[in-house]
Amino acid sequence: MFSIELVVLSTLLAGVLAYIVSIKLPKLGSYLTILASLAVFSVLAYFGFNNNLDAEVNLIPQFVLFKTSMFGLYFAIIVSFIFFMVSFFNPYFIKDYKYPAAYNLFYLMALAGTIGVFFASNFITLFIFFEIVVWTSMFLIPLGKKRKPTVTYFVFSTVGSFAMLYAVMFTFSITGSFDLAAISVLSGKSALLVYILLAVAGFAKLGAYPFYVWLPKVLGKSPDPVSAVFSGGIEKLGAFIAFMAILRISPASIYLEAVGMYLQNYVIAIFGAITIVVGTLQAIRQDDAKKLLAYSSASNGGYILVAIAMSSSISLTGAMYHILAHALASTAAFLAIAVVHYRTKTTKISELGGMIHHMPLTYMVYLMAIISMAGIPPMGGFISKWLIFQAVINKQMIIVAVATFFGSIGSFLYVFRPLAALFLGQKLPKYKGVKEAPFLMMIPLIILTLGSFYIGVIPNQVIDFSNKVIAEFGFGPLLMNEFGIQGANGTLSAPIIASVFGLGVVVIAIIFFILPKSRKVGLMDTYTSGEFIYTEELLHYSADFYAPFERLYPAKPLISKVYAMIKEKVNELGRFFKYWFFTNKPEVTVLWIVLILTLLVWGDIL
Amino acid sequence: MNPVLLIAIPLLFAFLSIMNKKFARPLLLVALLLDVYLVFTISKGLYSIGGFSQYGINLLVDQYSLIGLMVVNVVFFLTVVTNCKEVKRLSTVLLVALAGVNGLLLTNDLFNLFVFLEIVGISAYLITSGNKRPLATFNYLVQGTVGSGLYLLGLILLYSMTGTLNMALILPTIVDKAIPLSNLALPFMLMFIGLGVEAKLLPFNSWVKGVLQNANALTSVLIAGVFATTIALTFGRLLSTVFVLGSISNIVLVILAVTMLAGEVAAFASKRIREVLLFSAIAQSGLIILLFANGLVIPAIMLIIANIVSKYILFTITGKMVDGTKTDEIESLQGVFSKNKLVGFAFTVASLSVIGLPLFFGFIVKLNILTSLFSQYQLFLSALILVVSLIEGTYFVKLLIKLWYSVGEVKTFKVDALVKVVTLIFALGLIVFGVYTKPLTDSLMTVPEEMMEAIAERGNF
Amino acid sequence: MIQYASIILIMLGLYGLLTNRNVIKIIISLNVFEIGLNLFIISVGYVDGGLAPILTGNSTSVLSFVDPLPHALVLTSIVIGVGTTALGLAFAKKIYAKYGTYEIDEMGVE
Amino acid sequence: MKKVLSLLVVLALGFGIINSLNQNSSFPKFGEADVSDRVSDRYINKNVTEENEEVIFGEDGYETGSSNFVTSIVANYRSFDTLGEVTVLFISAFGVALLFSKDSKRVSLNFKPNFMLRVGSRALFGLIIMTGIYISVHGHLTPGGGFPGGTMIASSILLLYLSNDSFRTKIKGFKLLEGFMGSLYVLIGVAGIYVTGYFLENFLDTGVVGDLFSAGIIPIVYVIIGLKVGSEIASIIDNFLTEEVS
Amino acid sequence: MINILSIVISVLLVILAFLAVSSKTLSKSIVYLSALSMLSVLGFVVMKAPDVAVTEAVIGSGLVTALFVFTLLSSRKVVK
Repeated sequence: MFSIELVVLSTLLAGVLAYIVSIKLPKLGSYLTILASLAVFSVLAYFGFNNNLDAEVNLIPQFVLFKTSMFGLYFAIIVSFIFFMVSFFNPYFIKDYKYPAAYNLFYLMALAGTIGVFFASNFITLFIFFEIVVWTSMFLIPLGKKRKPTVTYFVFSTVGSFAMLYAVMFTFSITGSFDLAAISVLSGKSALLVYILLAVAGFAKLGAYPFYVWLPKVLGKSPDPVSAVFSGGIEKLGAFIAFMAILRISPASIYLEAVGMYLQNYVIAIFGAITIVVGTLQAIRQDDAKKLLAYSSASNGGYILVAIAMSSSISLTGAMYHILAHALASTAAFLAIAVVHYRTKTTKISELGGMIHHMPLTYMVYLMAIISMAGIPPMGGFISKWLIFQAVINKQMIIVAVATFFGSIGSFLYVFRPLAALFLGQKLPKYKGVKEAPFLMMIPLIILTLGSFYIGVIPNQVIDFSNKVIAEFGFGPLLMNEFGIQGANGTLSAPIIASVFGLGVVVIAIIFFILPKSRKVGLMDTYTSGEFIYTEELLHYSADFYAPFERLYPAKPLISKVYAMIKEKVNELGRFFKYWFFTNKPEVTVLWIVLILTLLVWGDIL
Repeated sequence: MNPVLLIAIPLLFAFLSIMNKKFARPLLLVALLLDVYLVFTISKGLYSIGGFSQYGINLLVDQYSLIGLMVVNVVFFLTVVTNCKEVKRLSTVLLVALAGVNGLLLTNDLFNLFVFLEIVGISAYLITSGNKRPLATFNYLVQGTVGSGLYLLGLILLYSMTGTLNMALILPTIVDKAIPLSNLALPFMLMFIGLGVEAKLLPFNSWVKGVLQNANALTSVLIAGVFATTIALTFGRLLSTVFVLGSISNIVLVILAVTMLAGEVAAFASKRIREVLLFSAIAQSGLIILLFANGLVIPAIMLIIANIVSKYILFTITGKMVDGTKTDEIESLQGVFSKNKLVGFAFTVASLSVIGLPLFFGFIVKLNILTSLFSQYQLFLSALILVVSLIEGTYFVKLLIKLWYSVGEVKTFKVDALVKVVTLIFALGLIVFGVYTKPLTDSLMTVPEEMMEAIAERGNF
Repeated sequence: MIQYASIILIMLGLYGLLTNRNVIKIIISLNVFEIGLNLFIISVGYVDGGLAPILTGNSTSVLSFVDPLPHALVLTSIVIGVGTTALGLAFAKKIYAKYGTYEIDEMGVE
Repeated sequence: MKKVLSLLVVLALGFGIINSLNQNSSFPKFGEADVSDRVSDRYINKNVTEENEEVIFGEDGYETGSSNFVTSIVANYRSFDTLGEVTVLFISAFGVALLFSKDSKRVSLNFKPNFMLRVGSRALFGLIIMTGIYISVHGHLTPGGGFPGGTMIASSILLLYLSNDSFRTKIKGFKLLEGFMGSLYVLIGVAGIYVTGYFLENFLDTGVVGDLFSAGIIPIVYVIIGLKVGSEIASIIDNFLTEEVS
Repeated sequence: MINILSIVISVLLVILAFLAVSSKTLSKSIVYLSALSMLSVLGFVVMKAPDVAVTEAVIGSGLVTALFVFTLLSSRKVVK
């Protein structure tokens, strides 16, 4: 037996310890983060799989209560794994940070917070840990290039968490209970309100439309390990909340016969679809590889939402699967970019090229990651997308189906771009001395890729697990035999697909290696327009692949104009108040006193 | 011990202090120490001045005033100790102010309250006169005088209707004489406005900006921390045991809600650190009074405690910072904490607590406020509070990030070891209370009951 | 009648505060406000045909006195008024020393 | 325009208040105050703890022996208010002194004190100061009391001030008096705690109503107040007659 | 008799107050204020408040006026 409380507390303590150590020895402190997150992951995985986690709370006072559930465990294992994987990068990045000690502290605190969220038994606990994650992870952001995303992140996260708080308190005022199950009791309009508020909370955290603008800012500008953690780990809190909101609350509303689901779920699905489309479109346009991945994270969040909204066994399994697959793949992608960034100090697509010659392993990792994100076998992303497509087609939701397919195709377009621009293409002279990733960085890269590959070939264990999870929400298990998953319109046999795919790869490799090879030529060993080339200029066009798209729509999302406007309005209001009330003139006060009193004494007559 | 000593000792020392200027500051420190000691030794009860039971002036010591006295005296003491240099010739004023503050918290008589209000007010004018902005202080004086005049007017109307000035007797008399609520609207509104001027409520607070935007650490902590807390507690007692808001509750609620919103929004639009803090203080006091007006005494007291502690930290550090760097533009203060990490830590903790993030005391307070509001089914108010605290969080986070991370040159400032220690202890206190609040909540449990007891017993002995 | 006049006095004091932009005039307005207030307080305790609240050899009935409590309150209020007036004038002198004028509009923005 | 508008608003408020007070059934009409219903009834009868009884001039054994009810309230029933009030004046005087910086000199008046002024003012000084002290001492018997008395004392000093340029230095001595009197007031109050258990309790014999030596500590308190107020106001005046050297 | 007196006092009070508040020159305002204060003493006497009347006469009317005058005096000096 191992108690959750102990996990959370010892992670916090480890954070403090890492802080103290890193005041003098930042690097040692960052090794501590590796150890601590390893410990958290292994404890959760070991005891969790054996159903041996203890939810009792003795040390943390007051209203903090934990419980074990498959649902929480699933998330906790994934997120702690991501934290563990990313922590390998900390020793390399720690020296760039202004406050290395604080980084180590907040890294582990954020981990503890996420664990707390997933095992929370009542909403207060959930909210406390949710907010802890918000503010600790918030302080990780400004350690990167820019300070401003911190505020953006805070605003959007807080909109989400306050929406949740309001929902929680509202539920409390009606049912008198903070228990997670209490929301199921609600009915009618109050249920709808709580549903909407919780959905907003989930949306905000997941970075779904219209709250997705924080993702590119934060993921694009934070330190690389932090981006990875956000994309693979912390963002998943939103999915967690969305799961609960959508599946546990049943506000009575219009049942849409055509798609076989309730109106509010349909709206969520539509929002998910919009997220997919917008995220994809924006991702295509980005020049910065991290921003690109950030938009891709947003659009993947859209898939998860669509899947949850359809709430059937197959779609929920798809959602769960997608959470795992995306966490693995996007973390791997972010970490691969982080390696490039670490070695070359830039993530701009237009400034890079030919990295495959310097870091082939990183290239492979990135390739596998994007294969998974694009949903191509034999990676995990393929299975999850297959499941989601199955569900969409089954529900006959035309718009959503179009969006999801569009997203899938779009993701080919955008993930290919960094691949071509960063890793392939022309070798750039200024990166001559760039080496492959250091050993410690390779470990998580390889593990993540293998993991992604494994769940793409042998989905059974994951689906077993997710069946247990969806059983907690009252859905039947997804049928599955040794070789395949029983979908609505067919059976998916991942191992077979993988072997076919593997066969293909082998065949191509044989062709590639056996047939006469092309000759490698130097950069100057060519000519263009009848002229020889004497300068090493950039000759490949991967940076401007999608120039036509760029004329179609602006790189900045339209919705961010709305947010800028809101901010400006608040500022204006502030200036208005300052001008009219805080004037430092006594007559203003007197005037208001007179007016209010006049209103009072003549109030009956007027 | 007789609580009147809390007032008498500082007064005595104040009178003594003008005989010889050399002894003024030592006397101040001794008086503060004595008061802090006394606060922890006085026992609860109703104390008569002159022995005229309910017909004379009484001092009431219940859990409410006891908590207020403890908080205020301790913070007053620390403020003076940590700003010893700025005290200079103000020692006598501070002694009188101490007496006034204690008097406001203790008194159970409406007119006596007015007298102490004036004492505190005049001391406040003098304390703020140190900032070399006579016009701002003059405005404060004018508004303060009008405010207390209106309070007096309301009080005399109330007296003419009920025939008593004893706070414990007002409500019972109103009930006995069956005075209709509409008749009470005018006096209560007048008193509300009168106190509202001092409590920085919105349409009546145009003095705040002028007074606080150029204040040093001593002035700002005293005005925005100690005095504001005292006025809020006094206001709270009146709102919960004397006022019957009845027909004016709508006007009052609108005033308070607008105060809260306007304060936060104005802080959001401000570019100077002291302005940000002072507008935030306005909004906070609006929230505190709002809670009292809704009868939520316990959350209000918790908020007051959280507020005075964090205000102490924020204003002290800001004062020192502005002293050292000679600027209070946030843009030119960027990155100051990178050279003063301890102070920065305390400042950060205080602002996170004000925002209401978990692990800090402010979170517990916010949770309590919302729980109580929702149990009254105040959906709109709680939504407003959330919106407002979102705005608050935004500008505080912005401020924190700017103060921690520099662009270009970083200014430095020196802080005494004592200030560091005190702010750090307060910051740790915010964390400790944020994690383990039980002793505090336990001691607050009895407050509303005890407040009502005095009324039930009609000020009798 | 005096009661009504006192209320009007209070209002005129407020009117003065509203319209005057001269430091000294503001203090004068405050004084008008306070005089009105004091008159009002006394008027609240006035009893038609009542005696001044001093016990002399030839006073008999208890109820014939006017209410003495407001008198005591007004005494306090007058003295407090003097205190604030003195302080206000002191600030006025300070302002004068700094800006060379009593007119707030001529002082420019601070 | 602005003035007319504000006058209208203010008058509207004034008539509104008058109107609402007229409609207010609980608010007594002018001249119809019911004293028996108020706490002052107890003060008039000099009996707050026992049953109401009529007070008769020339008898003893009452709570306060002051024949002036206002004085009995100011210096006994609500003496705490008075202490506060003295403090307000004290702090104002101190504040005025604080605001005028140390390096200030006297305002030079436009005339030189001539012989008549000097002699006349000295003669008047005696008269006025006597009146002031008389008023203070007889505060419990006749109208007046410490505040007007003290102010008179201060104004007598003002006379000296006008007649004698070198008088200013002596005024510093009033600081001592002021501080001492203030302390005395508080100490009398504190003594009350130890004599009878209540702060500012009238612990002396209250004597016969109407006598000069009656009413316990009331005359003492009033004399203290008189002296204190006098010295405070003197110091305010002193400060106002100085100007900053610029 | 008392009624007529009080009416006269009231009317005068209001007029003087208005003059004090709205008169253009400072010295006139101060004189009006002083007169207002003296008149209010009459009002106090009419309302049977001798204590207050004495105090107001000495402090309100005398002292306050003196303070105003002193202030004006000292400020004239600087202007010169």
